[in-house]
Amino acid sequence: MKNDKDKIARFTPAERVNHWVLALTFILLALSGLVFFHPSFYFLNNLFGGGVWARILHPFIGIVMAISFAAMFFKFKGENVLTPGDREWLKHAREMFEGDDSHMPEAGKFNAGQKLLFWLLLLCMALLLLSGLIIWRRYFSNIFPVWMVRFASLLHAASGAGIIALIMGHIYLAIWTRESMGAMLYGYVRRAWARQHHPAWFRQVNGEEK
Amino acid sequence: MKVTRRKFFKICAGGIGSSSIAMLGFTPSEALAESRRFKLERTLETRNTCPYCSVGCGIIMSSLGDRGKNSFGTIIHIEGDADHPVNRGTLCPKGAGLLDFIKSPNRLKYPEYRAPGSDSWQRITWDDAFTRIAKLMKSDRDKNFTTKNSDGMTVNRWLTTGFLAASASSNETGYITQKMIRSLGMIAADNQARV
Amino acid sequence: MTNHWVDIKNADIVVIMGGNAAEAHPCGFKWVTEAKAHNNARLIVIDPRFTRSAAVADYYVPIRSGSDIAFLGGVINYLLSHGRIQHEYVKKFTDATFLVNDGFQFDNGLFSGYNKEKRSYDKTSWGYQKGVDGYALTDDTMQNPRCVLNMLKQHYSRYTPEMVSRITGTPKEQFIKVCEMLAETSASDKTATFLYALGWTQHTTGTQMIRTMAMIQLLLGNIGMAGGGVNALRGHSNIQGLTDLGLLSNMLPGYMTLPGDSEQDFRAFLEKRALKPLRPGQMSFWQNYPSFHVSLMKSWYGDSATRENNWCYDWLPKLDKVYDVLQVFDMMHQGKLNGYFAQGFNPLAAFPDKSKIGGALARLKYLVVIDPLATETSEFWKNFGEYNNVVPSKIQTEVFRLPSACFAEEDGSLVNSSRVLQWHYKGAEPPAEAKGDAEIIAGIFLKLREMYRKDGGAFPEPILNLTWPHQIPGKPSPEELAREFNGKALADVTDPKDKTKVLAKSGEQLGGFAQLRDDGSTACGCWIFSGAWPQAGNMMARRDNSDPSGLGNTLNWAFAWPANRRILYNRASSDPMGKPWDPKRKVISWDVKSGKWLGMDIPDMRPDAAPEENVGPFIMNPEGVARLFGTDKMAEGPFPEHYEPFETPIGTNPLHPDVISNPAARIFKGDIEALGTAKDFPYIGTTYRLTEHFHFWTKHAVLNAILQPEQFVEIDEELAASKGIKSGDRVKVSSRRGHIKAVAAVTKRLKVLDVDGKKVHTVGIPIHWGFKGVANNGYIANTLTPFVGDANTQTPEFKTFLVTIEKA
Amino acid sequence: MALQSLDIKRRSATTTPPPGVRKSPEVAKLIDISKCIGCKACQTACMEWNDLRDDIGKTTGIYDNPRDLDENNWTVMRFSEVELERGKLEWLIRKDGCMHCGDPGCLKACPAPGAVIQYSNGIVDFHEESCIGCGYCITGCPFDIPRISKKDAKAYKCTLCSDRVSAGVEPACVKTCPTGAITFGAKEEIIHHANGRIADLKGRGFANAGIYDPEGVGKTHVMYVLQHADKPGIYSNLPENPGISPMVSLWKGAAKPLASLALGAVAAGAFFHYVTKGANEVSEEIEKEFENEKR
Repeated sequence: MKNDKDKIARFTPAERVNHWVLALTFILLALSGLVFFHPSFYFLNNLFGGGVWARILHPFIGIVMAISFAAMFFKFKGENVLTPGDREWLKHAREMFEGDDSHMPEAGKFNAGQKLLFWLLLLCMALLLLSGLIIWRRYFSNIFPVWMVRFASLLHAASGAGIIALIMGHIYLAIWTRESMGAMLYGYVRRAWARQHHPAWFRQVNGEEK
Repeated sequence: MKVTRRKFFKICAGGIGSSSIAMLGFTPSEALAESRRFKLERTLETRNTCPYCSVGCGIIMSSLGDRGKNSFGTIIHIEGDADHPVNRGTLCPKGAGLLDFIKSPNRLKYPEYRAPGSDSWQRITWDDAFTRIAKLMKSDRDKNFTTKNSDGMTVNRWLTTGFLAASASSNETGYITQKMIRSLGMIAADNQARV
Repeated sequence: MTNHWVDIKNADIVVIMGGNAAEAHPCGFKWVTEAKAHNNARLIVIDPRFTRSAAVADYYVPIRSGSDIAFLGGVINYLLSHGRIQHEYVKKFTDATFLVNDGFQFDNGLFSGYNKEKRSYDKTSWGYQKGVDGYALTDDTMQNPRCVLNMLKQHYSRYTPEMVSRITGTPKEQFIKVCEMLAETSASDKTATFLYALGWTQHTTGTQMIRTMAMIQLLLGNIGMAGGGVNALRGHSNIQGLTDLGLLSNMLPGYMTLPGDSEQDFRAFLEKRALKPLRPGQMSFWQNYPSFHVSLMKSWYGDSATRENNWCYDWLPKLDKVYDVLQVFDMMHQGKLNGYFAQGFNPLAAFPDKSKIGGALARLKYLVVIDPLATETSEFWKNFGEYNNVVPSKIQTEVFRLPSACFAEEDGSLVNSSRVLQWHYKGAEPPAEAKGDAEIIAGIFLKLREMYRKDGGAFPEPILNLTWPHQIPGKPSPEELAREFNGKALADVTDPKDKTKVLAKSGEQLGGFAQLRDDGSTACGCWIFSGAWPQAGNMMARRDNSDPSGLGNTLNWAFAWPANRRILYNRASSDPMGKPWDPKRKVISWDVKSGKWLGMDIPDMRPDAAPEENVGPFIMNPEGVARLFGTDKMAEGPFPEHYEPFETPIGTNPLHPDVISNPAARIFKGDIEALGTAKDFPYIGTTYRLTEHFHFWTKHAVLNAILQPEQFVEIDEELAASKGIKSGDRVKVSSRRGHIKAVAAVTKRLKVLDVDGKKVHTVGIPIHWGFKGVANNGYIANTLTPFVGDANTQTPEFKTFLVTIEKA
Repeated sequence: MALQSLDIKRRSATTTPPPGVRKSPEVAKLIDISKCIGCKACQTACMEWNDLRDDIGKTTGIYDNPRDLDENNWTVMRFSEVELERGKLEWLIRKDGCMHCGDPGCLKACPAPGAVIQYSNGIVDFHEESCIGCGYCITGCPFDIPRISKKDAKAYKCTLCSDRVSAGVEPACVKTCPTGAITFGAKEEIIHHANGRIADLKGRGFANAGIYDPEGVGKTHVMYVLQHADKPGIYSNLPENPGISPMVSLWKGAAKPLASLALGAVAAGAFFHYVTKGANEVSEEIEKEFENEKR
């Protein structure tokens, strides 16, 4: 596939591995986190070998996710700086969802929606990490005053719900936008796809190639 | 990966299906709310008196085993005797902790002997202990028993061996101790009453 | 206790002084809280420390340790000078009207007859004036200056509130408030009870402290009354029983005494004890002494005891002096003892001046320890670093350690503080090879007896002829022993008024001490316990807790000595005419119809003694009344006088600077040198118990070790600040005799007192730690205490001594 | 024993009502601080009955030992020396332990179904076999009572001796209390008794004596008689107006269904978006353009 002239590289293997580590830890965290979140999700504990295992594993997986996200953050933070064009993009995002992308400003490697997601994820991740440490009863909770633990619990739940919603959107958009999944699975996208969804990036890559 | 419309629906259906299976099959059934079992249901109760202070609280000792031939009863719990007119079932922290006195790791289990100048104990048999003690007593008594004092008065006393009696032992023990020590002519005898 | 635990609930005022009932007897203290809750009683706590008792008191008053006689003497002065006494009670039921010998004097701290060299008194002048008929003289008008009440007034007139405050450190207003509260109970329908324990006994003036309180109770008319009395809260579960059984150097069972050297004549021995009445018509119950004594000797020596050999009188050892524990350990320290037995007793931890005790034990040839637990005493020869720094190879004592059963592993009876004998049952076997105490005693005795039978030896007769009527001689059963101390008829016992009426057939168990005879026809091992196991069976195991009167005298619960009586001197609960002083708390009263004393208790009176006969309620006294004037019964004087502790923080006695401390107290030569002064040791040290622990036992019990795991000492905030000590710091407390190290507890519950113009601090030292146990090891607190004892009981002065404290 | 041994009022992390038709009489334990001598008999009896033995610790210069509640100490005495008036020392000793709230914060916070049970008699009990050890009960408790064991990572606290009460006897601490400072019975009768105690205390000069049965946690089944009910804080920081923290209420209250709904809405939104709008594919013009380029 690599040699396919029709394709261009979008993500390196390291980026893809990290993304999927992140994705996997996220799914495990979401499932185990929901166990503690609402009784109707409690059954999910069985995926982890019971409630106790869910409780034990969740924070450790969380640490892995935090590290993985940190790596991703440092890798992509430059490409996710919001530009004035992004504001325009966001203004027209609704039309795009309606199926009309004729007014969309040209997106770079990441469009404004993806950038927004990136920064929102960063916020949620930071909140989850900090509040998660505070409510990690085994090692840390006893050193914090109870009001802080309570606040952290609330925050953790809120940011957890937030990040799940964000990722649900992210997954959906990956599915909705045909062929984007391939970018993260194989590292390459068709030139046509790039031209369609990330024209600025396409031009940039094309320019480089020539 | 190209997710077709069909594929998408499959994924959704699969997700719902597997979570429903988890709901139906994996969730273990649990008792809703059993309380811990009452541990004295079939224990044997023996009435006794707290051996610490002089309030003399009534206690009930609960032990495992029903005194059957093959059962070694062991006391597992002690609480106050509610019928007792003084303590009415109550016990102080000492009485409430009596179980740990009976079960103390420092309970003595065997007769022991420490030889002159030695820095350790050695186990001996009861018979050896009794014989050796009786010999020491007899030799001391025979040597130092005073039949008459310097004024020629009959005094019949033995001053060179003394005895401290336990004020936590029973009257029966106290009585037999008193009987023995006075028959030997012992005077240097006391109990905790004057301490 | 003259009264009993449950009876405390009937009190209107409860005074805890010289004790800390909440801490040491929590389950008995319940009846104080019941008195408060259901009788609207007020609780007064007078203590150097704000104790757990004080935590629930209505009124707490601080006092300097060891100054209680000054306080109580001040109360007597208040009551007499304000006329707040129960006048009729005092007049009829005490010796207030009796005339005191003209030779009796009190001058500048000393009573008449003092011998400085012997540190004792010639007490011949300490008595009543007697008429030609041998009876004591009285003045019912109480005008004669020599009558007891006037002498009393005069003696305590020096104890003004100012003087009390100066000696005790108690603020004057607080002292007066206590006087006022107590005075309320001089009304015939109000009673006060005093609860005390080792906080009084463990002073060189301990016995007199108790006596001062008893005098107050008499003046207020509170003795014999429900909710009144003199209530010693005894320390151990059967210390009462062992005392009743005479396990003291000079005693025989039932408060009978061993003869002295000079008492070579048996008749004279009995006559001296069988006291004749001092007033006409009085019971003077000790007149029955010969019956009690002869029955005891029959019980011990059976057929060997005959009238001809004075019931084996010469087989009893005779005393040249009192061999209390201080005396014995002093002798041991001088190498005059060879053997010693410690049965369930831990003298190394329990006696004063640990280093002296350890040194004394090291001079023994043999030491036998019989105990359920590994005590410090049993390992006095072992090195435990700073806690017991000895060299085993230099200690030549042979030590035997014999494991005994504990309470749960035996049948038997214990006498609680209410004088109630309660039977208990075995619930488990002793661990491994441990044996019951009686079996251990039998094992030693039978071996010894066998040796004497085979080889002869010094005076073997009492040993060979001691009765041993046990089915299994090596294992005397508790039932057999209990039946023996109850007593049985050796021949038919008949009613003296009607010889045809047989009270107990030969061989039967006796019904009570009234059936004892001095002719050898009865045997009884302890007369006051007689009635505990009559022919009908074991009264000590009775379990009917019904209380028809509601006053708490559960007469069918177990058995109280004497004669199942629950309130001693209960005749005094009724006025001279036999009507209850307070109908609400009627104990017994004269029933005209039946011509008998009836009520909710066994009358402490001849049941048919009509009030007109004027038989006094204090039947054990030949006077028939209670003694405000102590005659010759006490070592240091008939009226209690305040003397300073032997280690006094003020170095003087404000009442009489020439006589500072108790002139008759027990002290040995070498120990006078080991006393410290306030110059080097400025603070009062006082030792005590905590509720979480029982002496030196519960440090072996995990649960109690968890509750108080480590040794600490308590100091007030001012002292702590001046020494830079904070709670949790390690401190070193030293006396002239040694030092201990412990954790400091800085507390508001100890306060600086202003005594004789000096600021006096107290260092509180709980005793419960040592070098054996599951709790953290610690020092033996008695390393600090002085080897000096009370003049009457020789109880060591654990409660007041001098120390200094510094950061460790 | 029946599977369902007691009548249940609430069960943690359970959305449908537990079997709770039968009502056992509401019980209560009253701790009368004015009668408490701090002897720790209740502590001992608790450890003895429940077969708990903490490590033997150290002393820090105060009487509080063990220093705090933990998995082995379900109740502890807290001693405070208070001088409200100069020179009038009070030694206030409070037995601390589970209050068995009417509206238990621990139960509310617990995510494990059946790990916290409130019986209809008022007892709030932990069922360690269902406990997952998250410690949310600690977060939820207004009185700082539950503790997670260092050994098995389960939450423990006073059970009000549910085993004894279900067998018809009073809790171990109640039975042993030497001074009668702890009493137990039907809540109604216990309140009557408490009122008598308060009248007695008022007669002894404690004008502010009162009962501590806080409304904020739906009242409690362990109550105090306080000499100074106006100042609960002097009793080793007894909370003045305890209640489940609003943060906990939000976290375990509205947040749970709202967030679940929101997530559901996201999922449904995406689904219907796909159904209605179809996939976002590369436009045909571009496809053609690239096809042409290739050629």
